[in-house]
Amino acid sequence: MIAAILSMTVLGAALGVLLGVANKFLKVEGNPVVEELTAMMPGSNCGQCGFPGCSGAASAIVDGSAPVTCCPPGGKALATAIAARLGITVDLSAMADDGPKIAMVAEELCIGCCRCSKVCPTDAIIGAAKQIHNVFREACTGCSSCIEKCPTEALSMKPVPVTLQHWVMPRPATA
Amino acid sequence: MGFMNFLKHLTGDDWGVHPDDHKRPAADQAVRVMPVPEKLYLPLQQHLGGAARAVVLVGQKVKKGELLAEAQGAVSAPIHAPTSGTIAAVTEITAPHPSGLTLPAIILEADGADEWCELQGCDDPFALAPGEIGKRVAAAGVVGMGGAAFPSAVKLIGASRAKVTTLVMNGGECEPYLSCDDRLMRDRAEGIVDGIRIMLHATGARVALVGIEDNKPEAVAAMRTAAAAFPEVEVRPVPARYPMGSEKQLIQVLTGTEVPADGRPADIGVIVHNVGTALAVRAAVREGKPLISRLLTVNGNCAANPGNIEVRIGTLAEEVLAFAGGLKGDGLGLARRIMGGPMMGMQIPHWRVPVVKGSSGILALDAGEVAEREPDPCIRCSSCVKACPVGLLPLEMSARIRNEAYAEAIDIGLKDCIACGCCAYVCPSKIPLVQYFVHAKGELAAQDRAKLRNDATKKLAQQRQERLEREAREKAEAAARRKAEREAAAAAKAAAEAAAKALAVDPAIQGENA
Amino acid sequence: MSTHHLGQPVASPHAHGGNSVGRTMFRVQLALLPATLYGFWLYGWPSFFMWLLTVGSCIGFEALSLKFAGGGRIRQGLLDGSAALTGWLLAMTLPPWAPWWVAVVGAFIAIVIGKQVFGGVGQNVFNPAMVARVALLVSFPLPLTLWVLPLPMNGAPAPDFVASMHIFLTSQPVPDAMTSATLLGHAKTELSRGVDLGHALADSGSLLSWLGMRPGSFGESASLLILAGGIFLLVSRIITWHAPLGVLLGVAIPALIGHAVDPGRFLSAESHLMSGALMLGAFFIATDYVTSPNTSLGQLIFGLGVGLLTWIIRTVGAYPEGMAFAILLMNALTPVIDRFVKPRILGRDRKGRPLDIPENA
Amino acid sequence: MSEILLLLLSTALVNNVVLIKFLGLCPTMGVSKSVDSAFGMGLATTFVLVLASAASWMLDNWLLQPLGLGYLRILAFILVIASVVQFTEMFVKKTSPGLYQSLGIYLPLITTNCAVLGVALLNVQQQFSLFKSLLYGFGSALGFTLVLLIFAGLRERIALARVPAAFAGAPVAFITISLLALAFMGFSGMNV
Repeated sequence: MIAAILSMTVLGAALGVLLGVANKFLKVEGNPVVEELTAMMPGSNCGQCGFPGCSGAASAIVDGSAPVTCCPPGGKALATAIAARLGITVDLSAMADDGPKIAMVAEELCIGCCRCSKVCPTDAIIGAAKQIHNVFREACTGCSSCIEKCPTEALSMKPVPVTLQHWVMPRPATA
Repeated sequence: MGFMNFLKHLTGDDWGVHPDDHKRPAADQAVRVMPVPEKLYLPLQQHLGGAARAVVLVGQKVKKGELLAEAQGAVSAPIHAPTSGTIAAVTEITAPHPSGLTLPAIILEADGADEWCELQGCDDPFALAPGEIGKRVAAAGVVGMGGAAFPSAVKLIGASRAKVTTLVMNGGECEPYLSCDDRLMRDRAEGIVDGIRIMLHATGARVALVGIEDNKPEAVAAMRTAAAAFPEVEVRPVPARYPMGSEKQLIQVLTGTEVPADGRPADIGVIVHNVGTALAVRAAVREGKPLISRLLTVNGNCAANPGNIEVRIGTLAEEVLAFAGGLKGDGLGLARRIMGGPMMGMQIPHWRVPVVKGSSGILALDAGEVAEREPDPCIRCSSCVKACPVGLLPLEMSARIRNEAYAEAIDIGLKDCIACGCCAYVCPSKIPLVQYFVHAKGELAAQDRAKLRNDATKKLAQQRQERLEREAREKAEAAARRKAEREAAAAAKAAAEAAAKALAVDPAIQGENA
Repeated sequence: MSTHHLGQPVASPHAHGGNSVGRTMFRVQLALLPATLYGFWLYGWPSFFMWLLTVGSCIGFEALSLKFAGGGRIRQGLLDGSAALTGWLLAMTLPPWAPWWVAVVGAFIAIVIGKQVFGGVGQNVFNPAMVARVALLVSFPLPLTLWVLPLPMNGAPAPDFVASMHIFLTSQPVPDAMTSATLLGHAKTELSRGVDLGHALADSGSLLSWLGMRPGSFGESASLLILAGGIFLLVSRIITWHAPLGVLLGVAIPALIGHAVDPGRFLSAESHLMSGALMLGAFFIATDYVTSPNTSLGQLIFGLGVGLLTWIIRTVGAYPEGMAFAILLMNALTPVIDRFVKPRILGRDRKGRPLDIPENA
Repeated sequence: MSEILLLLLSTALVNNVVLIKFLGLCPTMGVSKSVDSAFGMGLATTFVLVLASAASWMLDNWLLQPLGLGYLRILAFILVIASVVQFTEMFVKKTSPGLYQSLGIYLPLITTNCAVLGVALLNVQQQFSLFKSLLYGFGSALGFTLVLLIFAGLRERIALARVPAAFAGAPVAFITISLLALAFMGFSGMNV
């Protein structure tokens, strides 16, 4: 009995010391993946994901508390890219992605209050005070932060119109 | 399906397919010239690269050959008036494209006079500097007439810079149904050979190899006769096999060298032009005529009177068909409208789309020719693997694209696909393989655009952040400055007061000084 | 002008070569026909019932599965002829007088477990007929190794229609006098008893026996007719030579070497080639599109693997006939082969890197 | 030399640890979705199996048996195996973060991989020498890796197939591996 307890204790202690030593030599610092993901995110810190900025979302994705599909402006493209980087499979069918959208101003409703342009993370809304605002298409990320700020509901999200250059051949119906 | 083909099948050297070519009787009919229609619809983008920019105003009168839109950017081509008349509008029209979307175009109302503007020809093109030929070809708006419509001058100038040695002339015309190149080679062989010699001069290439599929013996004979006097122009029959007319395949068959992936033919000292382009180059250089008309094939089981027709650029397909004899049974039984060949051509939504510089055919196909059928599941027969002229695995690629695994599809070669259609042609399950690939390429391009946009907006967001910080800083600085100023002012005031007081206290000194 | 609705846009090509799944399956069945008819003559009505029920229940199970799977593709699914072909191939590998339940259970394993569970035609990873054959052999070794002698050989009068029905439905034991071991089975038994093969097989190897005058599965004993069918498939371009040649070489080379070293222990190459469904396996099973590699080189490797494994299992394993096991093992390796053997992409080297631009250009 | 080869073949194929002995089914089902991670898992398991075979042999022959503590065998082996796995985990995390990510929970689970404990116990049972138990461990690991690779290849293909909803995922994977086991029965009875 004593021999058994003793030998197991000694064995356990010896292995523990060995592992401790190994841990010293094989320690890994920090998590480089989070930084890599942050670089992939839109970077506008729009906050639609519910995390404090893009780096917050990145670390949430890495530690598993957020799905890779949590970034609406990034859309399906970002979700697949992140999934590929993390080596996981992702079910994209659950992700509502009806193409990219951008904000548009209904000119007859705009009162030029400038509330929208203050929250826009990419300065995509132009127009001085008391003048009708406009959305600079190329800069809008479609984060829809501005929508709720508008007092007259002049802002709305509209799908980006399809042009000949941007048209994509539809996927064949599966047999 | 001869014995040699069977041997090739045994050894596995059997890329491509041998479709029923349907070229005759259309190829044997004499060319018909279509009169100028009342209205011409000229899209501003008829070529690869940047769209041209209109330089005419609505209501402006133009003469035949006058510049309507100028090239924009490094890879672009100008557009000229195919006849004399009045600019009716600059607006959006339906594009010759499967999407049915619109594109900007100039609408020209013909006046019926068909009067040329002043042309600047050249009697001895070989006295011109190679660069000058390139300039003239560019000014004439010549693009590749085979279908891809790449601006020819860009290729010519690039070739003389890259020091190419061989000019490969593509007379393959491997697409079934089409015979316009065949017809050009039979009827205008001398002009083509002259054009080839001009192109040799422009590029600095030493030899021109004219590859013609051996199912066009009349064209081979005519070209041989025309080229007999010029040893640098060599006519070489090649086996009839689709896609022999594809750039990389033709180069490999004629020169025995492979174009590296991601590279251009110029990298291995070769440049490829279509035989029709040679004629356009000749007209541009010798006569100064811009590209305003082309030969195209009207064919298909639904076409009442198939044949080759010379039409002005901008004519509606509807009018071309009507001139050619219309559709059998007034279009009854028509299954698909095609612009180009059946293997790589584009489905068009209706006939009211214009002929553009790269249109090589208008096909009205019936249900039997299209063979539309519900696809069956893939049985992995690997017919597509054997048929693929590039050496891809179409069945694996399509399975991955079906599951939206685009990255994996790229890993196994999606980007090397030339969309020639051999795989879908041989597929016993009739899976629309090419559509999978085209879809995936479009999806990937969209993703790339999204990424670019993402990067751009990230920069914008950063700039905003910096701006906000700067503003805050400036505000703080301004506040600090104001505070300092206030303090300084207060201090100065205090000092002044103190001084005044001192002055008042000590007038004696003042008096002493005075 | 016609303005009818075109629906969704479609990509090129707007032409088709005309090949179809049904056409391919029909050609393969045509190639099987001579050996099958000959088999009917050899083994009489019971073999015909066995063949009919196997093919019929395969089609029945296919229809049932398609109905349960939904999607309304029952008609197309049956018309492509793949289920009938699976049943046909399975019947070819069963003992000619196999009772009715062997046919039905075999069809169930082949169609439901071997094929429909994976999603139907084209989706399975193992050859359904071989899955059924192996599962039957492992589960019911006795009825699966009961080889009746061909009727012209055993002297007894051929059973008439009613008697045949009786044999087929009641699975009565066949009299010993009418059965015999197959060549490979005989060799294995004799070897394990320590008898030299030279003595054990003194009377085999004639051309007549290659034509089917010997005990064996229903459709395989007439190796030469199967070979003829295989050549028909080759000429009509349904199959290529790579897989069959691989199988034949994979068996023949080790057999030749072994036989040369010790004829008493190792069977000769021609015995190996002409026995145990090897021809059937080489031309009809190893060439199965679905479960063999995509590329010609891959198919050659696949064939060599099948042949070599067959020889190994026959020579040192417990089973006298290794074809079915070898096919299943190589089926399992097919994805791995496909992963490593790919065609060279034009303009790239074998590893997928772009070719170098020549210096002198 | 031929004896070594035969022992390897016999442990890898004829008495395959997964398909014939049915050991280590958890990682076989869990880490066979892609060939790459299957290969990594195979390597990690090989590493652990060989190390554990050696360590457990030494433990058993030099400590437990001389002290008459044979009844502590399972306990002691688990301790050793757990330590080896811990070490492997640190090693993989350091050298290949990508592999570490894709192996996920299955890497620490090698600890409870019954194949590892099973092989260590079988070694003792058959009273192999140290060299032979190393070989036995290596051969088993080879067989494990082979099956994992083949199975992962098959599953990659099945992932692209139109498996009916009722069978998608684990059911079809179980059916596939059972058919694979059927195929491996062809090796049975080989007296190599």
